[in-house]
Amino acid sequence: MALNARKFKDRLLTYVLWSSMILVIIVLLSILVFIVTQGIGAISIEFLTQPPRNSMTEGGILTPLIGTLQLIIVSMMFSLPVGVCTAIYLVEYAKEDIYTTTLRLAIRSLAGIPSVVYGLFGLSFFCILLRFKPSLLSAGLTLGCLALPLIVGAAETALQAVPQSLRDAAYALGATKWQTISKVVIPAALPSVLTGAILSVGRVAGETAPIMFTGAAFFTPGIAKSLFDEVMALPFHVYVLATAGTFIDKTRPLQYGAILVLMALVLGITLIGVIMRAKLSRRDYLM
Amino acid sequence: MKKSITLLTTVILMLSLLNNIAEASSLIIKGSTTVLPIAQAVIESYVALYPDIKCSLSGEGSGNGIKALIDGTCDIANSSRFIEVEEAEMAFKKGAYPVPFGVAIDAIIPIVHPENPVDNLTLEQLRDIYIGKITNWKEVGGPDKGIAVITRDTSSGTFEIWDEKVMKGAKVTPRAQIMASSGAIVQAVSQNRLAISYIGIGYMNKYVKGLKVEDVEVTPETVRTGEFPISRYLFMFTRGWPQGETLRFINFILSDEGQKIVERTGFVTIR
Amino acid sequence: MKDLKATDFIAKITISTIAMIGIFILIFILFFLAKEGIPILKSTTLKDLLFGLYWYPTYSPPEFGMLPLIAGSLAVTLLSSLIALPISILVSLFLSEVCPKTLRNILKPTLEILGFLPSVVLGFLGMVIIAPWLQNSFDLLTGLNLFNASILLGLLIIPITGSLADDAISSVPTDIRAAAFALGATREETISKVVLPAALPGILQACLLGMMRGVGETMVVLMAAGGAAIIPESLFDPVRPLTSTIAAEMGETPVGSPHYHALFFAGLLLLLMTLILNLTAIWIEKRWRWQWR
Amino acid sequence: MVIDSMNNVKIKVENLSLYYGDSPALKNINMHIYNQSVTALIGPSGCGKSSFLRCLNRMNDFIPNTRVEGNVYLDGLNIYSSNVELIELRKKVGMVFQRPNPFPMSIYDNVAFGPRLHGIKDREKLDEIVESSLRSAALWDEVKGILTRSALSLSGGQQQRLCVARAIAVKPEVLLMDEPTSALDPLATARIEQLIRNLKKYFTIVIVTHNMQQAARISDVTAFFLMGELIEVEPTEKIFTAPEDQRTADYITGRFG
Repeated sequence: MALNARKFKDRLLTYVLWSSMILVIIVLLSILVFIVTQGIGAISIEFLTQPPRNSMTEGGILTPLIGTLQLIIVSMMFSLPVGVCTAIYLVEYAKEDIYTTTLRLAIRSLAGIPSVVYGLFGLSFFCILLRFKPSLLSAGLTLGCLALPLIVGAAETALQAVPQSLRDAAYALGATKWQTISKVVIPAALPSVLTGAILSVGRVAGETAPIMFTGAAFFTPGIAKSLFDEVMALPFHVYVLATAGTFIDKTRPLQYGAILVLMALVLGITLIGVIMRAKLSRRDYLM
Repeated sequence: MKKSITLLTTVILMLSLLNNIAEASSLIIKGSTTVLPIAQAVIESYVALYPDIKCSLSGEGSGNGIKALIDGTCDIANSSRFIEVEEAEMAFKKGAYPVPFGVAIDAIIPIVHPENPVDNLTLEQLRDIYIGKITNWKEVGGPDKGIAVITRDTSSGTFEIWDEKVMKGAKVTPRAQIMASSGAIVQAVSQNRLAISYIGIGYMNKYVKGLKVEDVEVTPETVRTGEFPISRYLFMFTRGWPQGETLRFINFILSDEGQKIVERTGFVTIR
Repeated sequence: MKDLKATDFIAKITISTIAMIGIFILIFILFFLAKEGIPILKSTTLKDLLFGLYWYPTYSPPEFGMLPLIAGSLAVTLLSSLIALPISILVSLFLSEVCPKTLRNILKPTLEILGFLPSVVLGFLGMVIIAPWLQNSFDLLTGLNLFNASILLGLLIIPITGSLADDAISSVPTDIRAAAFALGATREETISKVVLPAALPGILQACLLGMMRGVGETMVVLMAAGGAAIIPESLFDPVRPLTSTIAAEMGETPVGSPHYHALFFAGLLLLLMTLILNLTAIWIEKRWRWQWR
Repeated sequence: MVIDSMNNVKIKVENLSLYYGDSPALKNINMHIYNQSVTALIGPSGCGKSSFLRCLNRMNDFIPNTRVEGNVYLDGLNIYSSNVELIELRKKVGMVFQRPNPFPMSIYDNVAFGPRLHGIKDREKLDEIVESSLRSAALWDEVKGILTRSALSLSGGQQQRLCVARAIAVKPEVLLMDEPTSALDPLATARIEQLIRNLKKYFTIVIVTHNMQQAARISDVTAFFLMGELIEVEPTEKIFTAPEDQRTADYITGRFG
């Protein structure tokens, strides 16, 4: 019978699946290896602790690096509390009514909005309407809006994973709803919430489009000292180096160095998040 | 986890404090992206001289810079063109008297890949290439290959001057690739044997070959004398006659030292 | 006692209020894009805007034909999906059906982490590596083109769709596979006749979300797509998708000018495109996802 | 029912051991399974009865790090020898699982799945197989009008009978059942038990059950497993009335397990 044909197809599929995975891994890893080998030469203490100099043909990446960290902090200051509160609302308070459905739909829709559209929104809302100008604050808040759905999603999953029996136990002891949430549910869910936050930091740190017109500066001589200063940001700096460099041979090493630092930052943050998540899922911290 | 966040915050706060010891007087410069490299280089030296000054520089186009100047949201507006009549009128209405300072001359040079045999093009040939009438290098004395036309985005100052001096209002073919910056153009042309594009003189380097236009080679002299046809002054506008910090900065950029920096960034000095 | 009740009430009100911010942001985004985008219709007609062939926003008189930009966005999305989605599905099948467990524990997180690769990095690689290679090996006018950007976008999509599709396939209960094997099905038959059909809604959803990422991606197309506002006729034509148009031009456009409004309108179009993909994905989830017990 | 005749042996298990990694799950099992009879495997959870069942159609092949020693003969042919075709083996030895696991497709397609795999494409023939299988599984009357409806819309008991129909549609000789009623209510359980009694006319049935009453009700032979060992295998009546091993007696009388 066609038994051999069936077995042949089976083997063929196995080969195809293996080779597709190998292909993907090879391509993605070779990108990593390429950038590491090209960029490692540029990395030095000076590179990390000096601002760019001489039309960005010399010096380091201190200003954009700090700028990115500042942006991360501003965005998290906004999105973490708002995101966690939204998740608490959805998990603990929400009734299945039209409002909740709308809220869920809104969060899902936010997750799909292109980052450049967030940039437009930030420009018209934060920069122009609220008169924040292109600044650390505008760019940070724009990134915060972008991170919000990610954090809500992570926090919601984390809160849902807290077993009902824990809440019941708290209620049985006479705790109010808020006491139950603040003293029992949130502490139990906190590690997972933070994991989700770290992953969204990874996303925020690598974004360029939302900050291009909301506060990322081509060049600032120093670090932003107030929320209303413009900042240099690492991803935008990479873009600037890639497209605005006058002297290719001088900027190229800095360029690879900046890319390497950006990648190490983003993928490092993500890696921490993923490892934390793996540890959490292995440990029965709730039981 | 908490600890590391706290640590991070502390580090950043401390770094901010270090920079914040003396409340600095500030200088806000906005405007043309063409002037950006000049302004940036000058600011670097300037800040080295007067460390207590707080400078911010951004590039959002000449028009936006002048608008910001009129609105009073910047001290100096970089512009790659002279102020327009409407803008000047609006400024007068708001009681602002924009004062122009020519700080450098920018020349736009047609560029090709270094291996391209073509050396010289007339303004008309350039125009025909850019409107899509000439599409093959052999029509202008090159090999029998297509021409990859690369242009700057239409809102850039570089494009403005190209439009004014070469295109004379005719539209660039939609098949032209639009690049968002001169650096991108240099990179694209340096990698593409069939490409033609144009850049400010400040972006010229050995990776691309500059063409003669109407048999005039681009040199600081031909630019200053106006023999080279595709050139323009770059301005810094101030709100009224400059005072204080702004005056000091303008004086610095116009000084010999400032003009040396202009030259170093690759633009043509005003004298 | 009264204090506790009051705290409880205040907490509830506070949290409910903050939770509304999410809705407000969405409404604000829609509102501001519409507010800044719609006024372009004062300068041109909707028909000229959507079907005009020429994008000359800064000429006088300006032309705001967005068809080449829309075509660019669609072309890049479709081509990258064509490249990436089959590979993503194969990868997800590998992870859930073939891959040994220990290897999977490494590969799945690796794939997820690579999904965070900043797109500006990929765009850079497109400029300095893929573009010269494409141009030399295919003797093209330019290596910055539709194909280049689509490959890079594909690299961005694969980790996203691959990982989501793997979630969908892994959620198909193992005992269904066991049943197929027990009936004498080969692995290939089990996958193609049982697992794939069962996971199809989830896989479709993963594909849509991957495409959504493709439509909205900015930096890659800004740096590698070439940026010519034409309707592409070949794989190697340069294109100028909506996203890169906004990113390239917004920085130098005077606030309040028709050009500014046109760019917001482009943002509105993008928003609608991604919203449609997203809502379709949500609808698929509601309507078609099997409820495994 | 002649169960002591040697030439009526369908499956002969010889010195079978099963290891998960290094730890043995089954230790040196020897056992005969007779044609057209119901053999029940009982024992406390984790005793190895399900692992043993899965050895009979080599389902354990899919679990990584498992190793099988010893032989299992089906009609005198060792199913663990290298020239045995897994696909053919599975065709001969069907299986019904603990929880109803219909494929997410129509009722008809579920039953026709196996025959189609094995090359039957003719629509009439498929119709015939589907009908006869569903009749044998005592489900036909309930579903004959709704064959195109999703199998997931059936009740749990119906789903499990559908799984039986799906298994017998490939016309196996042996039917393995892994606690087939554990997820069902008493009424549905009774129907499945009735079904098993009917089916044994055509198939050799091996059933794992945690329910001793069930074993007593439906099986001809009962095997008692404990900690990976086969303690005792006897005709059902004997094992429930006069077990030879004290541990069997203890388990049956409910002292542990």
